[in-house]
Amino acid sequence: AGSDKGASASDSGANATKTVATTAAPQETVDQLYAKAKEEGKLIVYSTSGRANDAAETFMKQYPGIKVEVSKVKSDQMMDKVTKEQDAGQFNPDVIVTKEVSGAVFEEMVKQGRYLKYLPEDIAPKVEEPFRTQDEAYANYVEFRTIFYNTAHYKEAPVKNWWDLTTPEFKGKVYTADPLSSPAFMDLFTTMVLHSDEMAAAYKDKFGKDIVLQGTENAGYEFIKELFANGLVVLKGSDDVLDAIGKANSEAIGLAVSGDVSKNEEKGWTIQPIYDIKPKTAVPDAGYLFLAKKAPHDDAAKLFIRWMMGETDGKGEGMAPFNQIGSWVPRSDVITKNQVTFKQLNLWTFDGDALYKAAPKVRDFWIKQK
Amino acid sequence: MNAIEITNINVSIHGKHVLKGIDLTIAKGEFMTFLGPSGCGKTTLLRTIAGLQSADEGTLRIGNKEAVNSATGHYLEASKRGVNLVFQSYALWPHMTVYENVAFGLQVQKLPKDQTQARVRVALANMRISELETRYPGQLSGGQQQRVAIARAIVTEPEILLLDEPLSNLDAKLRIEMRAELKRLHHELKTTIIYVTHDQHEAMTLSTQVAVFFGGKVVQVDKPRQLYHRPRTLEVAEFIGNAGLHLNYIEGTIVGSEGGQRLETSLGFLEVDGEVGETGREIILTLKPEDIRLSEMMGPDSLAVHIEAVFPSGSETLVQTRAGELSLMIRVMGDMEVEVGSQLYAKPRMDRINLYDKMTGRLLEVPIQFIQPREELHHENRFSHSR
Amino acid sequence: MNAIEITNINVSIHGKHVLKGIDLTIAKGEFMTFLGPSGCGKTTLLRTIAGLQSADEGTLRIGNKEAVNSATGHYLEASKRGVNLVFQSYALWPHMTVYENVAFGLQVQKLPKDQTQARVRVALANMRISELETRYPGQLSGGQQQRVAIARAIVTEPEILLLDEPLSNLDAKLRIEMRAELKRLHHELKTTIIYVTHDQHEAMTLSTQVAVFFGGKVVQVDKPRQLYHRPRTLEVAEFIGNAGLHLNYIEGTIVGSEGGQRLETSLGFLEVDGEVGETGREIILTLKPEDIRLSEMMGPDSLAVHIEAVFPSGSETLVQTRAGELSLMIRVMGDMEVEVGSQLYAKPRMDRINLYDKMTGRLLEVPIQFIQPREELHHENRFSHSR
Amino acid sequence: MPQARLVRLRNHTLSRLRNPIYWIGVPALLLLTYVILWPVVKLISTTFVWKVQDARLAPQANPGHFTLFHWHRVLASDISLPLFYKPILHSLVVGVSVSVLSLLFGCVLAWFVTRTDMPLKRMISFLIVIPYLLPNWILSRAWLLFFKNSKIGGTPGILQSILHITPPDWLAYGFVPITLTITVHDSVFVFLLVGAALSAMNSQLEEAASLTGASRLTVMRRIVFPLVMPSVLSAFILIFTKAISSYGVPAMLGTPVNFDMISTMLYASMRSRLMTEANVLSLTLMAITMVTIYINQRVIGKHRSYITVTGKAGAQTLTALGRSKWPVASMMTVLMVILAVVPLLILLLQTFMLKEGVYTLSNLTMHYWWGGSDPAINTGEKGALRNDIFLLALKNSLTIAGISSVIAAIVGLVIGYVVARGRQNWLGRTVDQISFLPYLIPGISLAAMYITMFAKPTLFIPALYGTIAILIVITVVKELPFTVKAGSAALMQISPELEEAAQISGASWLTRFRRILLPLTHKSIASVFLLVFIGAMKEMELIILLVTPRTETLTTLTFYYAEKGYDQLTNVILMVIIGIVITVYLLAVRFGKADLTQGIGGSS
Ligand SMILES: Nc1ncnc2c1ncn2[C@@H]1O[C@H](COP(=O)(O)OP(=O)(O)OP(=O)(O)O)[C@@H](O)[C@H]1O
Ligand SMILES: Nc1ncnc2c1ncn2[C@@H]1O[C@H](COP(=O)(O)OP(=O)(O)OP(=O)(O)O)[C@@H](O)[C@H]1O
Ligand SMILES: [Mg+2]
Ligand SMILES: [Mg+2]
Repeated sequence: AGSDKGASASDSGANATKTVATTAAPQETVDQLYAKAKEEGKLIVYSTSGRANDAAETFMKQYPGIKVEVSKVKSDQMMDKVTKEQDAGQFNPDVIVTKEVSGAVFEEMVKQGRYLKYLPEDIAPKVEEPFRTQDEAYANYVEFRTIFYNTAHYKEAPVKNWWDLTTPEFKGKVYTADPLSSPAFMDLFTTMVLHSDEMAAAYKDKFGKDIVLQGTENAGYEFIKELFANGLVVLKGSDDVLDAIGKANSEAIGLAVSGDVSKNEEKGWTIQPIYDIKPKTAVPDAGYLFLAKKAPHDDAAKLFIRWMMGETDGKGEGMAPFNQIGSWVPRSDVITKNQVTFKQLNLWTFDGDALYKAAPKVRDFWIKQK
Repeated sequence: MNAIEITNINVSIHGKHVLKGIDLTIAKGEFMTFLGPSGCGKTTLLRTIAGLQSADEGTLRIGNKEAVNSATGHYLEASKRGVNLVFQSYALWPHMTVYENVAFGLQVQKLPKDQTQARVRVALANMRISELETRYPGQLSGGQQQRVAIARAIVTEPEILLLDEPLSNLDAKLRIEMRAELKRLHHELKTTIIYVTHDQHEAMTLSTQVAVFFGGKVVQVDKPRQLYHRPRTLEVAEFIGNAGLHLNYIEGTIVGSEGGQRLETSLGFLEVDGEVGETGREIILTLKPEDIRLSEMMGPDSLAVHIEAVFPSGSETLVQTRAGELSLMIRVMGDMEVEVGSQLYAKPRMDRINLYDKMTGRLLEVPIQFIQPREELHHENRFSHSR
Repeated sequence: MNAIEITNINVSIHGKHVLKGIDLTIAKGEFMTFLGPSGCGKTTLLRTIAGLQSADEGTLRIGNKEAVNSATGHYLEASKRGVNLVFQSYALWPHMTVYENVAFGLQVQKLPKDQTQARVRVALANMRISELETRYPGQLSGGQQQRVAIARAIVTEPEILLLDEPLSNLDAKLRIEMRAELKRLHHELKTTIIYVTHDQHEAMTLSTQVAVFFGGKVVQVDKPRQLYHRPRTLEVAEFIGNAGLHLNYIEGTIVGSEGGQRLETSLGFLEVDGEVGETGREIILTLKPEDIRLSEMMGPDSLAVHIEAVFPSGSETLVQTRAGELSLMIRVMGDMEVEVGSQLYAKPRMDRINLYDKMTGRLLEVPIQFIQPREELHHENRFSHSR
Repeated sequence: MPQARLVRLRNHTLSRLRNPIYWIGVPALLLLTYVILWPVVKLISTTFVWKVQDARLAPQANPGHFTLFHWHRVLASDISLPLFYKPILHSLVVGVSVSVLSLLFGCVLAWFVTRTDMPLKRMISFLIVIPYLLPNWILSRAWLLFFKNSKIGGTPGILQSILHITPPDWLAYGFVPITLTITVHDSVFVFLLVGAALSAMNSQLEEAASLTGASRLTVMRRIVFPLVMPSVLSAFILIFTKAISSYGVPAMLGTPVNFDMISTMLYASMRSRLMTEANVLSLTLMAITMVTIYINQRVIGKHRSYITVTGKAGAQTLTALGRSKWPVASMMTVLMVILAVVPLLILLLQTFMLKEGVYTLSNLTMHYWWGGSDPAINTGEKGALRNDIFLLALKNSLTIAGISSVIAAIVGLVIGYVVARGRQNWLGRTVDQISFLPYLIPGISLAAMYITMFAKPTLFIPALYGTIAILIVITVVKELPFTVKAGSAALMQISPELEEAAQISGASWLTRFRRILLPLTHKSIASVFLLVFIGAMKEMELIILLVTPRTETLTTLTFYYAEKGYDQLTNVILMVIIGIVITVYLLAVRFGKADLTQGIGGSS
C-alpha cells in the first residue's frame, strides 16, 4: 500500500524552502481506513515517547482487530535504525513518533523521504501554525526547555529574563541537564545564538546598557560564556536537575523539560516551570507524527495517527496521553490543561535548517567553556 | 643433637590413613635413606617433615624447635623450618629461567647479588647444567629439569635437605656425579639429608642409615650393611636387594636334637646355638644369590649342583642351579661361560643365611652352623664337610 | 618387515638443533632400548616417531605407511600411527579418575562398555593398582601415577609402544614385575617396543637391540651384549656399564716389532694380530672391573696387586688395587673381606680388553694377546706368564 | 621439479588443515573478519571521507571525497584540548587506576577464596558477583547517597545530613568516585578469571617457594602472581577497556565537575549526530587497547611458560591461615555486604515503597510487583509482572542470555585455543587482537552496522535482522573480548602434553576438546557463562537498535519504564533480572560443578 507520492512543496513563511514528502490529503473516511486496516491486521510504531503505548492501548479497544506493536527508540537512534533498515530494503515501521535532533530529522529523514508528513484534510484546518503548513510535519504535542523553580522557596517566578541567570544572585545555583548528551537542551542555546540580536536587546533591557562582547561572536555565545562563569552546574539528565531543585526548600533553579511538571506529585516535588522569559521563553520541542516510507500497514498507520491526533473533532481518546500539563497539543479545538494556551506561549520558532547548520559550532563553543 | 625427632606421627589424607604412627629419630649430620614400596608413604613423611602436610597426631621436633605438636596444636610454618625439599615431581617454576629458579631462594634470603650469582653458578656447574641457565623449565629434558630441582634445593645450603627420588631420571654416569655432589654437601656442610630412592645400590652406598617403610609404618631402621645382611622380616628381606625375586628361600622345620634344637631343611640339617622356638614350628631360610660361590672345583662345604639356566646381564650373570629338589639362584661376576646341564659346585656362606619364622615373618636371631647333609635325600649331591 | 624406518631425521626446537640426522631401523617385534645421557634427544625422537614433534628434515616410515617425509611435506597424524607413548612426565589427565584415564583410549576406539571395563581392569591389575581405580591422579603417589601412565598406554594394545623411562619411580620389586609385564606384551602381542631407560641393567636384560645416543646422534646400535663388551667409541665405553667412573683406562702407544706392531702400555707389551695403525700413535685400553678376577693364589696370567681401598655395597664390592703406577679397579661379588695393604693377584680377561685410538676415540677391532711384562718398569709386580 | 613442489604444497596444506590452530584459526579469522573487522574497517573508512552532514562543521566539505578533517579536528584543532586530550587523559587515568585497584582487590580476594582454608568461601564468592549484577548507575547513586554534597543540590548525602561533614567535591564527584564505583562493579572479572587460574595451579609451586623461607607475600608476588599472569593480564585489559569505555558512571559522577572521558565525549558526539567524530574517538580508544594487547602479547611472550596444570598431578593443598582464619573471613564478609548487599537491599526496598523516600509502614506496597491498574499511581500503569509484554520479554531475555552465554563460552574457548596454542603464530596473535575490538566499538555503532549486514541474506548467512538470532550474534560478538581472553588464559595453563596424550590415544580434536580441555577449564567456562549471562541480561545499548516489538526484552522494558520515570517499576524488573541471575548462578554451582572455590578434578 505504498502511497508515496513523492515530494510536494509547501510554500509558506520562514520555511519557504522546506521540501517535504507528503502523503496526499486523503479522501478516505475513518470507516474506509478501518476496513482496509483490519485486513492489514496490525501496525508497527517506532516511538521516542512512551505515550504512544498509552494511545495504542485505547486504539486497540476502539479498533479491534488491529494489533499495535510499539518499539521505543531514542530519536537519534531511530534515525539510524530506520535509515539502515530502509537501505537494506526492510520496511518495518508504519508510524514514527519522534522529536527533532537539532534539525537532523528534517535534514536526514524527512528531506530524504524516509519519514512522510501526514495531515488529514479534515484535521488540517484546526492545526496551529507552524505545524499545519510550515513545519516538517504535524506535531502531536509540544514541549520546551525552560527554567524551573521551587515554589516552596519562591512565591513567584524568580527569573524574568535569561540574563538573570548570569547575576550573582544565582551564582552556582543554576542547574542544567548536559546539553552535550541531550541535544534538545543544546537547541535552546543554539537558538539563542541564532537570535543573538534579541538576546542583546534583552541584555540591554536587564542591565540598561549595551552588551560588551568578551571575545565572543555575539550575545548568544556571550550568554553561554557568562552562564559558565556564574558557576553553571551540569548534571546528567533532566530528572537530576529536578531532583536537585525539587526536593526541600531549594533556592536553586534549573533548566528542564516543561512536561516534567507532571511528575510533581509522583515525586513529591514542589516545582513550577516559568512560562515567560525574555526575550523568548524557549524554542519548541515537538513530538512529530510521521508515516514511514513504504509503510507495510499504510492504512492502519493512518488510522492510528488520526487516533493520536484525537480524530476529526479533537476529542478522541487517543490524544489524552499527549494533552498533559507541561505539554501542548497544537490544535485550536483542543482545550489545554495548562494555564496558558499554546498561542500565548512566547516561543522562538524551531528553525531546523538553521539549527542543523549552527548546532555543531555552538556545541564546540560549549565544550571549550569547560 | 638430633636433627629430627618424629614421635607417633599419624597422617590422613582425605580420610585415607597414610602414615600410621611413625617414630623416627635422625641425628644431626645423618644421611638417612627412606626405602619402601611405591605408595608406602615416603613422600608424605617428607612433606610432613617439611611442613607441607599437617599431621593428625604426633609430635615433630626439628633441631631444638618444636615443629608439630598435635596435642597443643602447635605448628611451625614450612618457611621457618630451615628445610628444603626436592620434589618428586620437581615443581619447577615454569615462568622463571633455570637461573631464576635456582637463585630464588638466595634472593629471598637477601644475599647480595654478586654472591647470589656466584653460588647459583656453582650449583649449576655441579649439576652440569651451566649452559642451560637462560632456558625455561619447559625447554628442558626430563633429566635436566630434575637437576635444576636439585640445584634449587642445594643452593640455599639448608640445614636439612629432603630429596624425593632426586636422581630417578638421570643416566648412570650423571647419577654417580650427582651422588658425589650430595656426599660432598653432606660432609662439608654437615647437612642432614633425608633421601628417598628406589635404587637400592644408591641407598646402600650413600646412606649412613636406612629406614624401611611398609604401608605407612617404619619396619626397620639400620645401617645399610646391617639392613642388607640382616633384614628384620621376610617382607624386608624380599624387598631388599636387587635380587628381589631371586632370593633363595629354603623351607624347614624346627626339630629337637640332643644339644637342643636343629633345623631340618632341604639343604640338610642345620645346627643352631640354643633355642630357636617351639619344636615343629616351620621356618624359612634365606640365602642371597651372591652369597653362594660357584666353582669348578669341589671345595670345603660345597654342594654339587646342576646348571639349569644362565642369565647374563653384562657385568654379572645369574645362574639357576638345582640340587635335587632344591633350586638355587647364584650370581657371579662378569660373564660366566658355562654349559647348561653341566655340574659345578656351590658353596653358600653360612654366616649369611638368615632364619625366619614362617608364620610371623620375623628374623630369628640365632647363628647357624652347618652340620650334616640329609643323606636320605641327597645321595650324590652333598656338601663335603670338612671342618 | 620393519616397524619403523628412520632416515636422516633432523629436528630443531626453538632454533636448537636437537636431533642431528638420525638413521635407525627397528624391525617388527623388536624390543629396542634408547640409551644416552640426559638431554641427548631420546624423548624428542620418541615424540617425533609418535607424531607429536614435527621434523625439519628426513623421512619416517611406520609399518608400511609413510609417516613423515620432509621432501614432500607429508605428515601422518599422531592419532593415525597406531603408536602409544608413556610420557616421561606421565601426562595423566587430572580431571579423570584412574579408571577413566585408562579407559579413555578404548572409549575413543568405541569399544563396547563391558569389554572396555574388562580390559581396563586387567591392565590395572597387571600394574598392581586395581584398588586405586576411583582415585584422581592428584591422590596418588609418584610411583602409582607412573603405573597409571603405563596402564593407559598398554591397554589399547598398540602396534608400537614407546616408553619414556616408564619405571623410573618404581621400587626394585615392582620394577621387576613391570618388566615381566612388558616382556609378556612383547611376546604375546608381538608389540614393537621402544624403551628409554637410564637403568643399564634394564637395557641389557630387556632389549633385543640397544641404540646409544650422544648429542642428538645415534653412535651405536647393537645387541645388548655386543654393546656391553665392544663399545664402539671410548665415549660409549665410558657411558656404558654401571661402572662408568670405574672403568680401567690403560694408556699406551703403538710401537713397531718384528712380527708387525705391538702396544706398549703400563700393563706391559701387548702383541696384536696385524696392523693397528701408524706407529707412534697413542691408544687407550679399557678393562672393566668385573673382567678382572682377584684371587689369593697366583694363577696363570695373573698380576700381583696391592689393595688400596675396599668399597663394599651389599651384593658386591669394589676393590681398588695398585700395581706400580697402574691403578686397577676390580669388582667382586658379595662381601670381600680383605685388608687394605695386603697383596693379592689380579687376572684380567684378555678377550675383554678393548683397544681405542686415543685421538678419535674409535674402537680398533684387533684381537689382543698378552706377551711380555715390561721388566724395566715393574720389577716385583708382574704378571707371571705361563703360556 | 614443479610437480614435486606441487605435491609438497599440497601436503603442507593438508597438514596445516589438520592442525587445529589452522583449521579452527582460519575459519575463526574469517568469521571475526566479517563480524568485527569489517565493521571496524568501515568505521575507519568513514573517518577519512567527507559526509554530507559535515557541511555543518566545515564549509569546504566535499561529500564522498577523502579528507583528514575529522582526525585533524579531533587531534589538532582548537577544540582538541577539551574534546580529546583532556578526556583521554581522564580516561587513561581512570582506566589505569580502576585496573590497578580491581587487580589488587580481585586478586587478593581470589587468592583467599581459592588458595587458603578461609571459611565462608562460598558465601563470599557469591557476594562478589552481586555488584556486577547491579547496573553501575545504581552504584553511582549509592555513592551519592553517602557522599553527595550541596554542589548538585537535592537531598544531601548521609555524610552531610547526619554527620554534618561536607564531603569535598573531589570525594563526591569526578575521578575518585568514578574509579571506585567502576572498580567495585567490575572487579568480579578479576576475581573470576584469576580465581579460575589460581585454583588450577599446582600447589607444589607455592610450597617449593615457601620452603626457601620466602614469606607469604613473596610467594604471592614472585610465584603465584606471575604464574597466573595470563589471567591477570587478561583481566587487566578487560577491566581497563571496560573502564575507558564505560559511560554510565562518568556521566553521572563526572558531569557536575566537568570530568569528561572519551566515552562521554563519544556519546555526546553521537547524540549530536556527529558520527564521524564519534568514530574517530572510538578509534583512538581502539588504538590504545591495541597497544595494550601488543604489550600483553610481548609479556606473555614466546618462551615463558605458564603451565600449571601438568600431567604429574600433585595433591592440591590449601594454605592454612591459622588464627587469622576467622578475622579474615569476617572482614571480607563485612566488606562484601557493604559493597553488594546494602545497595541490593536498598533497591529491593524501593520496589515496595509506594512513594520513594517515605519510610513508613503504610508506604509499603506490593503494587509495583503485581498490582492492578490504579490511575493514581503511575498514570494507571499496572504492576510489572502484570505487564502484557512482561512474559514475552522474560522469555526473550532468558532465551537470548541463555543461548548466547553458552555459545559465547564455547566460542571463547575454541578461539582461545587458537590464541593460546598459536601464541608463536601470526594467526593466533591476529585472532587475539581482532577479538578484542568489540569492547571498543560503541554498541550503537556496531548494532547499526549489523542492521545493514544482517538485514539481507549474505553468502550463506540468512537474513537475521528482526529475529532473536541477531541479538544472540551481537551479544556473543560483543562479549568475545572477555570470552576469548578467559579461554586463552585458561588454556595457557594446561600442559599441551595432556592434549597430546589424548591425541596419541587416537582422539580427534573434538574429542580432545570435549573430554580433556573442556573439563579442565570448566571453572573458567563457568565464570564466562555466568558473566556473559549477567551481561546479556543487563545489556541495553546493544540491542535497543536491533529489537523489534517481537523481540522485546526485560531491559527494553526497563527502558520504557525509566523513560516514563517509573522508578519502582524499573527496579522491579531489575530485581527480577537479579533474581534470575542468582538462580542461574546457584543452579550452575549445584549442577554444573561451577564451583568457584574448589580445586580441580573434584578432589573433594
Ligand atoms: N623447547 C625447547 N627449546 C629448546 N631446547 C629444547 C626444548 N625442548 C628440549 N630441548 C633440548 O633438546 C634436548 C633434547 O631433549 P630431550 O627431552 O629429547 O632429551 P632426553 O634425551 O629425553 O633427556 P632426558 O634423559 O633428560 O629426559 C635437550 O638438550 C633439551 O635441552
Ligand atoms: N590426596 C590423596 N588422597 C588419598 N590418598 C592419597 C592422597 N595422596 C596420597 N595418597 C595415598 O597415600 C599413600 C602414600 O603416598 P606417598 O606419595 O607418600 O607414597 P610414596 O611412598 O612417596 O610412593 P612413591 O614411591 O610411589 O612415590 C599412597 O598410597 C597414596 O595413594
Ligand atoms: Mg613418592
Ligand atoms: Mg627425556
